Amino acid sequence: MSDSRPIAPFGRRSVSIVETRSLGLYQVIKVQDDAAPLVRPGQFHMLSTTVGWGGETGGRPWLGRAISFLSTDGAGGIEFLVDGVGPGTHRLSSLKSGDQLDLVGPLGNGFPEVGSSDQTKPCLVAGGIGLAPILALSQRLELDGVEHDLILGFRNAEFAGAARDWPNASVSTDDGSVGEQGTVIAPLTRALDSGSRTVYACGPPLMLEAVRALCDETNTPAWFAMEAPMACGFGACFGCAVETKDGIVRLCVDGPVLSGSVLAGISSTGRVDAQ
Amino acid sequence: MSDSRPIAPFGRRSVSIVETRSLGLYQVIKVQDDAAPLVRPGQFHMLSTTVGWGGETGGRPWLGRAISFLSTDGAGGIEFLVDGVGPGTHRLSSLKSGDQLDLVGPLGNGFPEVGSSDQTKPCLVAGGIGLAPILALSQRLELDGVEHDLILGFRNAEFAGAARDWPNASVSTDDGSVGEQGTVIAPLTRALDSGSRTVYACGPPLMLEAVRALCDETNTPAWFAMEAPMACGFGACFGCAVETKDGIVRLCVDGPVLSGSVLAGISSTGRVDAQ
Amino acid sequence: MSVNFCGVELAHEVVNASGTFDPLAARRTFGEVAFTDFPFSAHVTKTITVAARQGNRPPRLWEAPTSLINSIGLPNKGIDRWLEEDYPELRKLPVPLIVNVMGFDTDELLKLVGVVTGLEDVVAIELNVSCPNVETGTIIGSDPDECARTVDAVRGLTTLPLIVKLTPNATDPAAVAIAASEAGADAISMINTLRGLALDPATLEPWLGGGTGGVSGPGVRAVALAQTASVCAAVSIPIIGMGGVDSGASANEFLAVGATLVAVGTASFTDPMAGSRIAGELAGLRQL
Amino acid sequence: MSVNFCGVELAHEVVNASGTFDPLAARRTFGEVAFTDFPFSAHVTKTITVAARQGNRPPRLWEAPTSLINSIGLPNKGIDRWLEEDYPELRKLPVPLIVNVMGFDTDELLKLVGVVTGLEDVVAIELNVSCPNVETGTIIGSDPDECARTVDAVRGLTTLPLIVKLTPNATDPAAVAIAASEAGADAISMINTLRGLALDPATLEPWLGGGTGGVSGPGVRAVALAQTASVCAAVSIPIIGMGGVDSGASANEFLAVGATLVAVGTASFTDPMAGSRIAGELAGLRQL
Ligand SMILES: Cc1cc2nc3c(=O)[nH]c(=O)nc-3n(C[C@H](O)[C@H](O)[C@H](O)COP(=O)(O)OP(=O)(O)OC[C@H]3O[C@@H](n4cnc5c(N)ncnc54)[C@H](O)[C@@H]3O)c2cc1C
Ligand SMILES: Cc1cc2nc3c(=O)[nH]c(=O)nc-3n(C[C@H](O)[C@H](O)[C@H](O)COP(=O)(O)OP(=O)(O)OC[C@H]3O[C@@H](n4cnc5c(N)ncnc54)[C@H](O)[C@@H]3O)c2cc1C
Ligand SMILES: Cc1cc2nc3c(=O)[nH]c(=O)nc-3n(C[C@H](O)[C@H](O)[C@H](O)COP(=O)(O)O)c2cc1C
Ligand SMILES: Cc1cc2nc3c(=O)[nH]c(=O)nc-3n(C[C@H](O)[C@H](O)[C@H](O)COP(=O)(O)O)c2cc1C
Ligand code: FES
Ligand code: FES
Repeated sequence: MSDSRPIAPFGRRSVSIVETRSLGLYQVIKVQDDAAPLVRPGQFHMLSTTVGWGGETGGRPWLGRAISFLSTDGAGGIEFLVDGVGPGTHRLSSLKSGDQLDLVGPLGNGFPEVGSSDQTKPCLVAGGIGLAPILALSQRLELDGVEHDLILGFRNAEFAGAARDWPNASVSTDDGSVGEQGTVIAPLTRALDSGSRTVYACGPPLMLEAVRALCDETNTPAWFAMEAPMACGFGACFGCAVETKDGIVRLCVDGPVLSGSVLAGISSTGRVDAQ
Repeated sequence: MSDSRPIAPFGRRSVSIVETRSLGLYQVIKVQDDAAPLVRPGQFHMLSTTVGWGGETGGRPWLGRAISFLSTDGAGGIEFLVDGVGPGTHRLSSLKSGDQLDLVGPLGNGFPEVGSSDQTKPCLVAGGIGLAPILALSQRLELDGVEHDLILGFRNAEFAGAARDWPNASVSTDDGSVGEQGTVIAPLTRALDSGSRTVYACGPPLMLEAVRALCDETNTPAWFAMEAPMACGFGACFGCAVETKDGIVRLCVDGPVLSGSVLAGISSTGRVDAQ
Repeated sequence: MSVNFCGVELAHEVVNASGTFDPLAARRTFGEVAFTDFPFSAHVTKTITVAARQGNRPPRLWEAPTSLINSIGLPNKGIDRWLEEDYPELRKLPVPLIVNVMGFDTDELLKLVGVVTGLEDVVAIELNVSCPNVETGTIIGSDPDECARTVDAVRGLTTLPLIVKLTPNATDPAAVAIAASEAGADAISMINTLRGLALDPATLEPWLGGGTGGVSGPGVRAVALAQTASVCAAVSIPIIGMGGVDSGASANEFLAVGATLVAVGTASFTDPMAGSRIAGELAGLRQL
Repeated sequence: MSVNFCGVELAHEVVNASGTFDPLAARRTFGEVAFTDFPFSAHVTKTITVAARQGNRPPRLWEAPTSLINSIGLPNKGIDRWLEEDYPELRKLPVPLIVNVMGFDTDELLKLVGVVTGLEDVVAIELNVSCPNVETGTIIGSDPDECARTVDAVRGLTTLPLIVKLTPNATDPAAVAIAASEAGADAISMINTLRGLALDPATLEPWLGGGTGGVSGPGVRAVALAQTASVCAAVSIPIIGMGGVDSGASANEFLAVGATLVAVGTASFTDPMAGSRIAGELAGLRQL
C-alpha cells in the first residue's frame, strides 16, 4: 500500500483550546497542537475533554468522538467544527478557551491530493456538518490557487449561518429561507452540466447517496468523506465497518474518504442522522 | 418509635451554591435551600453535583456523598464543610457560587436535643472533619444560651486553620504546631475531671474509640456521630451497617448519632480513614 | 397507563426491586408522604427468610464505574417478626404488596409460602432463588432442574401468582426460565445482581465483608437487557425486567424487549422518588 | 519487571487483548514507532479462523455507561492469507506473538493449531472457545466437558503453551477452567466480553448488526475480577486476567487475585499507548 497520509504522533496528547466561536448553529473550537502541524483535508481526530468526559449523565460520553478538522494554519493551529447532537458533541461544544482537549490524530486517509494541473475542476459539495472537511479542502485549494466550485446545503437559515464567511459558495436550503430552495442536487447538476468535474462530498447519508447516484450516472469521478460509529479511529476495533464493492472496509483507516467507484450505495452506516 | 427528627422533603432537589470559602484545608459551601429550613445538628444530606457527577474519571463519583451540615441560618441558608479525600469530595470542593447541587435530606437522627436545664454540661469533641456536626451543635447551643466545652483536635497547623473562627475552643494538634500537643484526650480528661459532662463527639474512628473508652470508664454519657459507607442515606440499601450491642443497625436511619451505651467499640466501619 | 400483571391491575409499570426500598425507613425520613406518594405501583418487599438474619459483616458497599457492588447478605427480621411488626404497617401503603421470600431448604420455603399466601393485600409471591441448594451446592436459580423442583414444591400451596427471580450468573437464563414456567411459575423477574469483586485499594484484599458482592446499576443494564430479551423470547409468562433502569427511556427498553413490568433498584438510592420520575417519563414517552 | 509466562520471558505483565490492537493498521496511522515502541510485552493476534470472514453487518458498536458493546463478528482474512500477508509483518514486532485461533469444528481447530505451531516467533496459542459447538449447540467455553474435549483434541499437536480463553457468560467459569487445565491447557485467559444488548433509541429494535453484542471496558471490571479470582483459586496454571483494565491500579488488582499477566483491550481505543502507560504505572506501584 503506497500510503502517503500524514502520520499521527503515537498515543493521545493534551492540547489547549485557544479560541471558540459559534458558526451558524455549530461551534468552532480552535486548538494549538504543536505535535502535529501536518493534516490533510478529510482527516479527523478522536477528541475527548480532559475534564468532564466519562459521564455527565450515566457514564457517557466515554469513548473519543471522531471530528474532522475545519481549518489549519499550518503551524499547529487547528479548528474543529462541532454539531451538538449528543452527549459527546454537546460537551465539546461547551468548551471554553483555556480548557484542555485530549486528542489522537490526524487519522484516516483524507481527500486525495488535488494538483493545480488537474484537468477536471474540483466540485466541493457539503451538507450540514459535512461542511468541515469540505471547507478544509476548499481552504487548501485556495492556498494552492486551484479554482473550484463550492456547493453548500443546509436545512434552514439558522444552519446556513455557517456559510457566512464563504460568500462565493452556492448555498441552498431545504426551506428556501437562504439561497436557492432545495437540495444540493440542482446546483451540482448545473455544475456537472457546465464541464468536467471531480466531486468531493461530505454530508448526511441521504445527500451523499443522491450525489453518488448522480455522479455514477454522469460518469463523474467522486470522493466521499463518510461517517460510521468509531471506537478507536486507528484500525484497532473493526467497528467502523462499511460495505463496499470490494467487501467490508474499516472506515477509519481505509477511509473516511472513499472513492465513488467502490461504493454500490450509501446507506446510513450506523449513525442515526441527527439533521 | 417516638421519632421527632426533622423530616426531609421526599425526593431529590436542586439548590444553588450561594457562597464558597476555604476553612483550613477544608472547603465550605453554602447553599440556599428553601425547601428544608429545619435541620438538627448531626443530621446530614446526600450531595451530588448537577453537572460533573457520574464520572470525571471512569464513572465515579456516581452515588451521592453523605455530608453533615456545618451551620444553618434557620432560613434555608445551610453550610457544608468538605474534606477532599476522593472523587466525590474533590468535586464538591471545586464548586463555585452559582453552581447547582442536588441534595436529599436532612437525613438521620441528629444529636439529641440538649435542654438549657440539663444538669450536666455538654462537652463537644471533634477531630478533623468531624468538626462539621460538632460546630453545628455548638452554634445551636450558643443560640440557646447553653454553656459548653468545645475541644478540637487536628493533625497540624494547616488543618487547625479550620478552628480560626472559634477562639474559645481548646485546640490540640498531633504535632503541637497549634495549641496543645497531642490528641483531644488530654483536654477531654481535664473537662471530665472538672465536673459532670455529657459528651458529643465526632471524628476519625481511632479518636472516637479513645473517647468512647474514656467515657465508658468514667461513666460519662456520650453521643457519637459516626460514619459508614452509604449508598442511599434513608434506609433503603442496608449498606451502612454498624455493629452495636443490640445487633447491626443502619447508621443512616438509626444514626448517624449513636449512644455510647450501645457501642461495644468503634472500629473503622468500612471507610478507609483519609486523615 | 394502568397495566395488568398476572391478573392484578397496577397503576403503572414501575415497581421497586426487592431490597432497594424500605417504606418504613423512608417514612421515618420523609414522613407520611413516602406512603401517600409511594413511587411504585406495587411494593416488593426485601427478601424475607424464616430465621432472622443480621446480614453480612460491614463494609457492604463499593462504588464501581456507574454501578454499585453490595454484599448486604439478606438482613431481615425473619418471617415471624415481619408478620408482627412490618406487615401491618406495609398494608397501609396505597399499593399492593409482592412478598419476596427465600428458603434455604424446601421446608423453609414451604413455611414461607404457606404463611404469605393467606395475607390480605399480598398479590404475588416472589421466590428469590439465588440461594444455594444446601444438598447439592448448586445455586438453584442457575440450574433449570433445581429451579423447576423448587417451583414444583410450592406450587400447590398457593393460588397467588408465583414470580421466580432469576440470577444473571448463569450460562443460560432462558433455560432456567423455561423450566420455571413449565413447573408452574406465573412470572419471571430478572436480573438479580451480577457477581463482582472489589478490592481494598490499600491492602488489595477483598473489600466487602462478604468477599464478593453483587453488581447493580446502569453498568449492568446492557447485560440485563440481553438476558431479559432472551427470556421474553423463550417463555410466554410475564416478565419483570430490571437492572440499571434509571430513566423512562431505559425502562422503555425493557418493555420493548417484552417485559410487562420494570423494577427500579439502585436508582432509588440517588433519588428516593426515582420510581415516580421514571413512571412519569415512561408515560411521557407514550405520548410522543 | 520481566515476567515468566509458561516459560517465556516477557518484558512486563501487560499484553493486548485479542482483537483490540492491530499493529499493521496502527503502523499505517502512527508510522514505524507503533512497531518500535509497541505498547505490549507480547502481541496477541485477533482471532484467526480457517476461512476468511467479513464479520457482522454494521452497525457494530454501541457506547454504554463506561463500557463498549461490540458485535464485530471475528472478521479476518482466514489463516492462509494471514500467513502470507500479516504474519511476515507481525514478526517484525519487537515482542513475541501469541496467536488466537477459533475453529467452528474440531477439524478446523486441528488445522489451525497444526499450522500455527510451526511458526517462528510464535510463543503460545490462544484458543477462543466462545464459539458454539456445531453438533451440540453449547458454547464450548461455557461447558466443562466440551471445553476439555476441545483442549484434548489439539493438545497432542503442539508443544507450544495452549491458552484457553474463557467466556464470562457461564454459570461456573472455575469448573470450565479446571476441565481445561486437566485436559492439558497451559494457561487460561479471561474474560471475553459479557453478552449485552443495545437498542436503537429511535426504533427500539436491536441496534447492532449482530443482534446482541459483547460488553467490555471498566463497566465489566468487577465481574471480570470476581471470575478471575475464582479461577485463580481453582487452578494452578497461569492466568491472563482482563476486563476493563484502564490503569496500573486496575491491572494490579488482577495480579493481586493471582493473574500472571494482564491484557488490555478497550482502553487502547481511547489511548493507543494505553498498554505502555499501564505497564509504567504498574512498575511505579511496585516502587511504592
Ligand atoms: C470521520 C468522521 C468525521 C466526523 N467529523 C465531524 C465533525 O467535523 N463535526 C461534527 O460535529 N461531527 C463529526 N462527526 C460525527 C461525530 O463523530 C458524531 O456526531 C459524534 O460521535 C456523536 O457523538 P455524541 O456523543 O454527540 O452523540 P451520540 O451519537 O449519542 O454518541 C456517539 C456514539 O454513541 C452511539 N449512539 C448513541 N446514541 C446514538 C444514536 N441515537 N444514534 C447513533 N448512535 C448513537 C453510537 O455508537 C455513536 O457513535 C464525524 C464522524 C466521523 C466518523
Ligand atoms: C453521616 C456522615 C456524615 C459525613 N459528613 C461529612 C462532612 O461533613 N464533611 C466531609 O467532608 N465528609 C463527611 N463524611 C464523609 C464523606 O461522606 C466521605 O468522605 C465521602 O463519601 C468520600 O467520598 P469520595 O468520593 O470523596 O471518596 P471515596 O471514599 O473514594 O468514595 C466514597 C465511597 O466509595 C467507596 N470507596 C472508594 N475508595 C475507597 C477507599 N479508599 N476507602 C473507602 N471507601 C472507598 C466507599 O464505598 C466510599 O463510601 C460523612 C460521612 C457520613 C457517613
Ligand atoms: C443494596 C441491594 C440490596 C438488594 N437486596 C435484594 C434482596 O433482598 N432480594 C432480592 O431478590 N434482590 C435484592 N437486590 C437485587 C435487586 O432487587 C435488583 O435485582 C438488582 O439490584 C438490579 O436492579 P438495579 O440495577 O435497578 O439495582 C438488592 C440489590 C441491591 C443493590
Ligand atoms: C472490539 C473488540 C473486538 C474483540 N475481538 C476479539 C477477538 O477477535 N478474539 C477474542 O478472543 N476476543 C476479542 N475481544 C475480547 C477482548 O479480547 C477482551 O476479552 C474483552 O474486550 C475484555 O477486555 P477489555 O475490557 O479490556 O476490553 C474483542 C473485544 C472488543 C472490544
Ligand atoms: S474505529 Fe476502530 S477500527 Fe475503525
Ligand atoms: S445508606 Fe442505605 S441503608 Fe443506610
